[in-house]
Amino acid sequence: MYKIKLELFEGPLDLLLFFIKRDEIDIYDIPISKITSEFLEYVNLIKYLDLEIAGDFILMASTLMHIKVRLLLPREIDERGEEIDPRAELVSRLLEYKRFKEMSEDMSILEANQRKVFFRNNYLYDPVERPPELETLLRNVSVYDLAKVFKKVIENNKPIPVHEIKKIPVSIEDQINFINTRLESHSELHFLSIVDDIREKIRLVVTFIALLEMVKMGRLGIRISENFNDFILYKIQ
Amino acid sequence: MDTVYHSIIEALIFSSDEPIPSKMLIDAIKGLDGSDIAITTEDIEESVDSLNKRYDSESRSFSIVRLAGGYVFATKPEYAKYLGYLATEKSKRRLSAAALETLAIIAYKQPITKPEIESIRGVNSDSIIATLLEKTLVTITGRAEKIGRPLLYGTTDEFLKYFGLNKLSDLPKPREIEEILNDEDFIEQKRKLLMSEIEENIEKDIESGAGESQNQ
Amino acid sequence: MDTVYHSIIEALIFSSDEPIPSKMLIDAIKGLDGSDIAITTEDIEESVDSLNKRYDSESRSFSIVRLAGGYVFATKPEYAKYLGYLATEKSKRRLSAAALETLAIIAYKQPITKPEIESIRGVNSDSIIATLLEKTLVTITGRAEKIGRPLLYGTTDEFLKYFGLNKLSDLPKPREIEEILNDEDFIEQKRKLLMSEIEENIEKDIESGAGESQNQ
Repeated sequence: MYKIKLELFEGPLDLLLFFIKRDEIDIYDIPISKITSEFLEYVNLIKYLDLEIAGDFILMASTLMHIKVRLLLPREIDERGEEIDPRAELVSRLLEYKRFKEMSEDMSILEANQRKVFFRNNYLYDPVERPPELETLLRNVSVYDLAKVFKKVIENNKPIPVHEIKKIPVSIEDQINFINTRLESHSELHFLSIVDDIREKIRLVVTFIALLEMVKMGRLGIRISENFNDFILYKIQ
Repeated sequence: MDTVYHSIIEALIFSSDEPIPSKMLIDAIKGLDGSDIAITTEDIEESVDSLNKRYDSESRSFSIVRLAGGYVFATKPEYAKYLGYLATEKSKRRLSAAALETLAIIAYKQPITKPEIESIRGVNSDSIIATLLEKTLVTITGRAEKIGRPLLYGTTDEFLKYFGLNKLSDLPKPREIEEILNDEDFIEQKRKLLMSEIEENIEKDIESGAGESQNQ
Repeated sequence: MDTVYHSIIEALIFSSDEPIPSKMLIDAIKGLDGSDIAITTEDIEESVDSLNKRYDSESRSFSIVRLAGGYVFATKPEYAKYLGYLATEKSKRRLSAAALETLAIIAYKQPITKPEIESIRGVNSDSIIATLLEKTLVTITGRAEKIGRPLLYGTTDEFLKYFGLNKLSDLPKPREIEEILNDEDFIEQKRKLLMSEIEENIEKDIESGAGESQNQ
């Protein structure tokens, strides 16, 4: 019976507001002694019934007892020489909490209202895919751009010193196959990602020539990649 | 603006799964028909008004509403009982009082930290905040510039949609503390006022025995 | 069948999760208005036909179509190009789940190389990293001092701005997220600990008959 009743309270502040409303107490003149003993009765119950919020109730119980003690002592004075009511802080907390509790009741009405509203769920339409147009994709891409990107890649590879002289077996044919293999798993590839792992200058040059060859054969398209000094390769079916 | 755009605007709003802002509608039209087309936010507004008038006169069961900063099609409240009948159990669940209370604090005080929320509520709010995050009604918006740099919380567009609001300032304002003190009866009055303003339809529903499905 | 059911059928098809079969429409109406209401599959069909006629004569941009044994709203094909435009624009704008995942890895692990990102995600991430670079959410921050000198990736100022962060250390710590979200045990333990502490104090208070100022 008590448990059901207790679950109606969101927390210690809520319970205190309940006492205040029930007993028509002036919130600025809370009879701390009376309210504390009643509060403690609830806390004793809550300790066994609902562990989740018990800690917060116990904390409030100790706050109440602390206020009770301070009320028995001579009043403290603030900097303006006015007596400090030991209950003042609790009162302002109660009022602040009350504001939001009221607001949550307004929101509950909004919620109920909005729950009567349903939105369109599933529906059908035929999306028109916009095919990429080469003119658009290659606009502002010139051989100069290609060369510039390429030069940048070469320069970025400079710092690796090569001490050994060895013959590097590489042909345009090989690199066309290499690019084709890479394009099998991706519909689009960044140029930099293709050449990223290539360390030898000669292989880079051959790869670049292979790439130009593929564009010439109409097997590869190129478009510029925005905000980045790179370009994108894509297969032409 | 050419009235042909009424239908295009209608189709665009209809197709969008989320409330669609005016700007996106304008972008789509200009993107396809040319950026020189003169179409403004006011044109969109007029267009939506004129569409809604047509729906009313044709007694459509839905209309276009302004929500979370955009336009979206929504059913009229009087059909709620039929639609609620088919809705899933999960969607029928309402927010708990604790969740509403916490949302009210976050909505009004955002950005706000967890300790601040807890000091207003007077109770530990870990699990409530976790629930609200999971429901995407609130989100983490940054960190406070204070000791411990606690996370800050704020509300989302989903929050606006859930409460049927177009923007945050449409929320009811909490009363000032002075006002609460001066007028204890005011709460009741305000509730009645709010009820009669926005709940007319709902009351009708309740009278006719509907709107009970939420308690199932 | 009463023509009032036209609107109800319209609202039900409009808000259904899936193409809704006649049987479900009939169930919802009978479930609420009584099983003695005479309403058949043919009535539903007629109702849908009559609704579609109204949509045509009013030049609505949508109509109801039959699909997979149910009814569903569809926008008319002539608006497809606008909707396609919007869909394309939207997908351009919105980060995919894969992109978000990659972005998160880069944000938390930066500076990080592509092979490291790929070993975390378990999939090739070339195109996703390219997308993030294009959207200027990540950038190349240098090269790792290891074999092959792979590029290092990190987040940009744009990234911070987008997520409302002042600096990188403002990112929620994975531990914090765990704490907020599903670590129920952790919360429970913490609470028990707090409880016993507070209880001890209170007992002391009660014994001594006066609360020392632990709360101030």
